[in-house]
Amino acid sequence: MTGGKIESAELRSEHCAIVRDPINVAGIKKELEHPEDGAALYFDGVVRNNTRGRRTLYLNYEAYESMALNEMERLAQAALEQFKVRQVRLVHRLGRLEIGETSVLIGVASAHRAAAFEACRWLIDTLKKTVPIWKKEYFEDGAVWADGEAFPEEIRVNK
Amino acid sequence: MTGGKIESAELRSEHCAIVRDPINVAGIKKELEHPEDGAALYFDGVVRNNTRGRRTLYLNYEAYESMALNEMERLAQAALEQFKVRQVRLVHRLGRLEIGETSVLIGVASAHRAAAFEACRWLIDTLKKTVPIWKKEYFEDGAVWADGEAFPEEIRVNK
Amino acid sequence: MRVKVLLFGQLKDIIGRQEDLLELEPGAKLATVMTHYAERYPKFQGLSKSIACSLNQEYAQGTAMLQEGDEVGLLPPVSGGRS
Amino acid sequence: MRVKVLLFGQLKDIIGRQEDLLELEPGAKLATVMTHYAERYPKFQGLSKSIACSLNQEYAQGTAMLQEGDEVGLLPPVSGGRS
Repeated sequence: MTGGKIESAELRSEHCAIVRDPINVAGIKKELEHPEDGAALYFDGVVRNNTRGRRTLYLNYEAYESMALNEMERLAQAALEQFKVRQVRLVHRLGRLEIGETSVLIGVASAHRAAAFEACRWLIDTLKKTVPIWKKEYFEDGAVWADGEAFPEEIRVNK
Repeated sequence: MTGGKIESAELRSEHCAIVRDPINVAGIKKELEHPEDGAALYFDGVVRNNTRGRRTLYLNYEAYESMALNEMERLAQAALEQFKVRQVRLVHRLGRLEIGETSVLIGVASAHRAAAFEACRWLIDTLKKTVPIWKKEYFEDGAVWADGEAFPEEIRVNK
Repeated sequence: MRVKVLLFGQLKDIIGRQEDLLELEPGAKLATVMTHYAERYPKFQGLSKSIACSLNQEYAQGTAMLQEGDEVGLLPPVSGGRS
Repeated sequence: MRVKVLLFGQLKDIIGRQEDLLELEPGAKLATVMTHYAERYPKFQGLSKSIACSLNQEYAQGTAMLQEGDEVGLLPPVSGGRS
């Protein structure tokens, strides 16, 4: 939500997208997979019905959209290089998400499964620490911004 | 293929299935996921277009079906217990599979992603070593049974 | 006593059958079945270190005792899944 | 010189705006922007150790020099993804 505009077109880069409509898993699977692959791995981040036992009604995701897309694309490129996987896709959804809906989908295609597991794990772990997206949780008695994970040392401004 | 019968009804257990028709990913996703989950991970084993550079035309998977289903269900139960994930699904397809088709799909749903990654990796690694399913690869100039991975020590008959 | 033997993968090709009914002496073990094929099929013999056996659809050791009507599986290294 | 400052997540609530235009002296750094808010908003001050800054949509350090027309982002710990 750069500059407070709620509406935003879908943003896309070579391997990534930021969307407001439900994430199209079948479409991503089709884009991702190729006859050279032997394995594809999908991480599907789902909106949970509770946070530490407190009942969640729904979530709202906001982002520094243009920067978030840049950071996601940077992660995608890094994963392709570091883990030698053939292809990756990262899609994050913004706006109001209901319980059970997918907020983030990461797909990794590779000739061999070990690299796919490593790349997928690294992508979701790193995305959660460095991609500028924030989540507000709505409970029955109010709403709070979710505690984020601390930024990695090299990113913080005041150390 | 117990006793040489090619035709076989779909076999199902609580968490597993052995099928002959294309694997229904959307159906498995629906069965697997639940509002308590925060993460779902899917491993999609795809028929590759080559084996060590030799062009593959298609594959044929056969199984000791009833035993394979038992072993898959045993793995599913073990994963639920060992990794504390909430739910798992294992589906393997048999018969002729074309390049790019899914031969095995493993889904793991969990409140937290670390357990989902560990369980999913263990399931596919162990399935490939212990579940009695065999693959024949068809090339332009003939067909061969794929080399399997060696059985774990405790399973071999002559040590 | 008679036991049913199921052959899979390349073992099926080597033996030329998917299923055998073997007549065995009382006291026969799973190892007896392995020996039966190893003596008759040199290629089977060559693979025998890599073979696993099942008894009534569970993995079992060569020392497992057989009984009338048992189902024995002779299993070459498995190759399900992918990558 | 003027820089655009974008505020996100709880920082947006603390400052009460999503976007500011700041007039800064030549030689201002990213740290100057941080200090600007820390002096005026005690809650911002309390969080400042956990905040990251971006300069023209890339993470940057407090020592980064600002120029006319730069876009600065003040970013609380991120919470995208799931589980």
